[in-house]
Amino acid sequence: MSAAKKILNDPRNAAAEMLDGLVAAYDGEARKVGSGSIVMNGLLEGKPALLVGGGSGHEPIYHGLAGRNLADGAACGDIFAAPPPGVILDATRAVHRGKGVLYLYGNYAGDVMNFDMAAELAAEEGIEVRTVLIWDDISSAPPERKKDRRGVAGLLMIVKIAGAAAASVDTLDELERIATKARDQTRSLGVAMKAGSIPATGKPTFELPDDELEIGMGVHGEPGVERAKMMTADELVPKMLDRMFADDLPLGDGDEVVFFVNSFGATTMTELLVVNGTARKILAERGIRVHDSVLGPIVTCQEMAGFSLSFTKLDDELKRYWDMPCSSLGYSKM
Amino acid sequence: MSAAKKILNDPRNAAAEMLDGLVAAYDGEARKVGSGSIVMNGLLEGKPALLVGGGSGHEPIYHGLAGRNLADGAACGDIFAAPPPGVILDATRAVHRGKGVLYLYGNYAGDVMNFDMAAELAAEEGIEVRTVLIWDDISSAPPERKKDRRGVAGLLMIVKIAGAAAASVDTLDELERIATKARDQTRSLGVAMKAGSIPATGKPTFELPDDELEIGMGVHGEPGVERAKMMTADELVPKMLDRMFADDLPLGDGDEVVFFVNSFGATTMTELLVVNGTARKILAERGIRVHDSVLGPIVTCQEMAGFSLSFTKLDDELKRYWDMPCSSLGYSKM
Amino acid sequence: MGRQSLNTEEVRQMLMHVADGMIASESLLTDADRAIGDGDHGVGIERGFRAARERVAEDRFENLAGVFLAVGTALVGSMGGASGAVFGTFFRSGGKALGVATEWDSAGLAAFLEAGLDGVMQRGGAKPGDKTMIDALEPAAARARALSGEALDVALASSVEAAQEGKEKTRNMIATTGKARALGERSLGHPDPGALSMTLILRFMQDYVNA
Amino acid sequence: MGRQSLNTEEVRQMLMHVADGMIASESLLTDADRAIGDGDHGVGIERGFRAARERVAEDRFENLAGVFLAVGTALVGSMGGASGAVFGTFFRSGGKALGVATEWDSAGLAAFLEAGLDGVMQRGGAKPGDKTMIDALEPAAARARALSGEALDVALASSVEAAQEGKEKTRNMIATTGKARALGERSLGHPDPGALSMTLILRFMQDYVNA
Ligand SMILES: Nc1ncnc2c1ncn2[C@@H]1O[C@H](COP(=O)(O)OP(=O)(O)O)[C@@H](O)[C@H]1O
Ligand SMILES: Nc1ncnc2c1ncn2[C@@H]1O[C@H](COP(=O)(O)OP(=O)(O)O)[C@@H](O)[C@H]1O
Ligand SMILES: [Mg+2]
Ligand SMILES: [Mg+2]
Ligand SMILES: [Mg+2]
Ligand SMILES: [Mg+2]
Repeated sequence: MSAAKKILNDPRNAAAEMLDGLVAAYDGEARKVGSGSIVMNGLLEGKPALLVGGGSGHEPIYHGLAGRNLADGAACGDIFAAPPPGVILDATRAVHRGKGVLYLYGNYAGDVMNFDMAAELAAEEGIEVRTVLIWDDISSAPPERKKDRRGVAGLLMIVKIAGAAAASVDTLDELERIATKARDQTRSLGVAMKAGSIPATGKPTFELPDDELEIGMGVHGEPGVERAKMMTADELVPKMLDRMFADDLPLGDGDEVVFFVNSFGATTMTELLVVNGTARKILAERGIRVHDSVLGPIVTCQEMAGFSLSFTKLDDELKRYWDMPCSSLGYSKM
Repeated sequence: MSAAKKILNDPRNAAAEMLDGLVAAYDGEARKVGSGSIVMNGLLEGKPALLVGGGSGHEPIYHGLAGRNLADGAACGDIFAAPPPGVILDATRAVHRGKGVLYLYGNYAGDVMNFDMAAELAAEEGIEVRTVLIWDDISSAPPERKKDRRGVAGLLMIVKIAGAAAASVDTLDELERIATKARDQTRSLGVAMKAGSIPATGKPTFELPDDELEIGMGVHGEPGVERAKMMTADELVPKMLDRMFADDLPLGDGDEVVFFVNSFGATTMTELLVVNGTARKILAERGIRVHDSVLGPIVTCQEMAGFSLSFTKLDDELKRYWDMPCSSLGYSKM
Repeated sequence: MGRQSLNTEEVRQMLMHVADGMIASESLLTDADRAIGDGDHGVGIERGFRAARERVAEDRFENLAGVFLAVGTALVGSMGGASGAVFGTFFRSGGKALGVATEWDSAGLAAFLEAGLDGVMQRGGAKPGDKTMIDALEPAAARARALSGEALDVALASSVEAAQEGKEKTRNMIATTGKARALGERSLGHPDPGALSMTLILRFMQDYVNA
Repeated sequence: MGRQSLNTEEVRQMLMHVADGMIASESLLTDADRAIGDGDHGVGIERGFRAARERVAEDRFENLAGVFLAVGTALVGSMGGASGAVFGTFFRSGGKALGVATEWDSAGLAAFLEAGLDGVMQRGGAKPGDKTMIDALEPAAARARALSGEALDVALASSVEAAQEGKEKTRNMIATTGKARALGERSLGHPDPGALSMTLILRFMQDYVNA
């Protein structure tokens, strides 16, 4: 496989230049804080703050989910690397409006350690920080060991709902409760066909034979749970959904979900739509009602080919927050 | 180059299955009409209709721009092929509410012939049809021969503005006038690094040496105006903007634009953001103010690597329509 | 002694043969379009002629116009793209010119090709020299007119030659319409994919007539 | 007769040498992380040790703790990722244990490694056997404690051996933390990238001491 042809400047500087371009894309609605964060301007006073973040290279998330009725700010690390504590602390100070800060991010050892270090520093400054970890990837551990699961594409729904809640509620308790509920109601499963590469090395993050795919592969190309020969959408999607239905979130007749078909990068929207067609037939057979669909490359891994399926099971409260309009680089809703 | 690994069913059936998945993704807000069209439900009565369309394979456009305050419907052809007249006619009947229909689509021989044939059939049924052709690609002909230019990524702004107008104005005249103005104020230029492939053949639409790029390449991989060695964002973007500034749309101090950085597919959002950073510095130096930014893979060519820059110069009227909220698979705005 | 003419049923069979041949030429036509266009010409032609084949396989037709129109309508309705409109219009306009005739002779061939050419030129506005299928069709129509006193097989064979020569000349033309337009000078050296299709259509007609 | 100890300036120079060595190991570490993780370990280590090198190149330090803390703080502040927290914490916790000492001997080595190990385990919650850098660090610390009466060079050489053996044993472990966790059994056979880094850090210290 020949190396991806990327238009960048110094690849080692990609994350920093990405952030500058991101802030510019907000056209004055957001600003850069410290060396690695984006924070929205004009935040509502008297509200608990929502801070997200993680390694760069998965654009538009996480930093592209800073937005109106979305995250108040995002702390960005280098490509695939959690942000350092100092970056997170700067962002924490900038989003804080006296009501505490919720850290909402994916459950990776690096992120947990760095965000925890930042939380300790923030506490020393009298800023109350709570943490909700995102662990929606059912392939990364069995349901009993949910805390060992990775955070993947389902973060979109969790951050969307938490962002709407952050703009609506008055206490950190409430925000934490709602974000936790959204997290607990969300599941994802991915499949990969071809590796992406880190700009600085140009090397693919994994190797996969030309005629194979891998179910359960993570958004950094972490290995999955099943390798198989390439197959059609009608063969693959039921396999994936069966695994999801077998997880511990009961989903059946009359349940309502947000359904998200995410591309990891190179997989085309044409494919996502074909996959969606297959999936929707199966959901309909089970009586699962899709309240809203999202399709597109939102949680990506550079030029990796593959996609993931995610759903969040809604109750009235989650639905109300899901339905609120929002605006960001990564996801907007009228 | 090994063939792209795509998850589809019968590749020759990709366009049809894509459309079914697309309609499903609208969760009841839109329906399939005839064999190849998507039409929004609950259209406002008494308004002129906006119908877009074109070949499939560029998802999310065109059909993913059917939406609220966007296109009332879209007629889809097979991959890279204009829709047949019968498909367009079915969609025309479905969107028509007694005030006529505006056809708004890219200036390709195939689209023009098929839409014209449909317009003749519609006229026989007493439906008034007007046509505004999109020809924003500055690389495809000099300004004097604008009618020879292709329609590329700038269609996003033109359809967005026309869609907002269609929901607001009362006559086909007004809609045609506003769409024409948006079209006349829009310019685009692309660059490609690697070909996409048509699902049915799996063959790349063009060949490009591993270390070269081509400026001006079209969204079907049509050849461009300048081949060069791979270069950095800081080298490439000024080259592209210089060509755009040299075109016949005066752009300077105090002018306001919508600026759109579009990926053709495999080019990552990371790259788009780096490119945006470079571009915004140059725009700022010229005193051009970006009223709103759009970034992402919206006008794509399967897994083609490359991107395009587009802008629409705004006046008060265009800005008002641009700022209206909208909702669709391809582009939404709070 | 060659074939003087075909009756309606034979023309139907001929068009089935043309359809089979065009379907089998997908890859050839795709490659031609990859060189100077968007690489979908073969796929479109295949889709169209599958629909046409299905359409004329099931039916008996009253006259020549009926069967040519059926093919054209199937192409227009199924192909889309430039070539759906162009080749659909070619068969439809050409067919209409045959009125209620039920025997296709060399005069019928000339009438068919000339009316088809007119229809295509009206539809798309291209002229000879623009590097389109017109550059194969126009010399073929002229040759058929010149030989409209001869036997059908003679006139057709010569029209194929003219089309073939016309197609070859498109190598030296710069495309001014369709997806190949932007290629400008770089389209030089490559034949136009639609001109290749036009030539093949006539060649498969000839194969049937000679068989 | 080997080196008994290093003074603060020598430790600073040693850490410059470690930084150079780690920067040069980028590709090795990246490949190790590609095999079982997300392929960024080398890039992170390089970024961190460039920052650390810059930080200690400019400055003179009062005592050992100062220079180790400076390295650790530079790693935490620049690297991010699991290894930024882990290796930063290692240098910071280890450094703090040295109090105001200005001579680094084998007892200081043991104190440094033990306290570093404690800090890392508290920070990330991993234990020996989880296939992390702890599996190189823990045996190295134990060995240094056992040899804390010997000369620094002797104790360090033996600690490097212990780290190396520990790193090799990670091949037989299944990752339960970090990006490699999901690999499960497939992480078998590959050493842990962080354990490799830990071993290299000690190896470059040894190179300086022996030089
Ligand atoms: N205006 C026109 N008049 C006649 N033939 C045309 C015209 N435009 C395009 N063509 C023919 O169509 C062919 C391309 O067909 P095809 O690849 O199927 O369509 P598209 O250009 O829509 O991809 C060209 O090679 C040319 O011969
Ligand atoms: N909880 C932990 N305790 C100690 N070391 C850890 C822990 N988690 C990860 N590591 C170490 O970090 C290394 C991975 O570092 P790196 O690739 O830079 O970070 P990331 O996993 O964020 O990509 C692993 O090989 C492992 O040795
Ligand atoms: Mg990482
Ligand atoms: Mg085409
Ligand atoms: Mg074509
Ligand atoms: Mg790593």
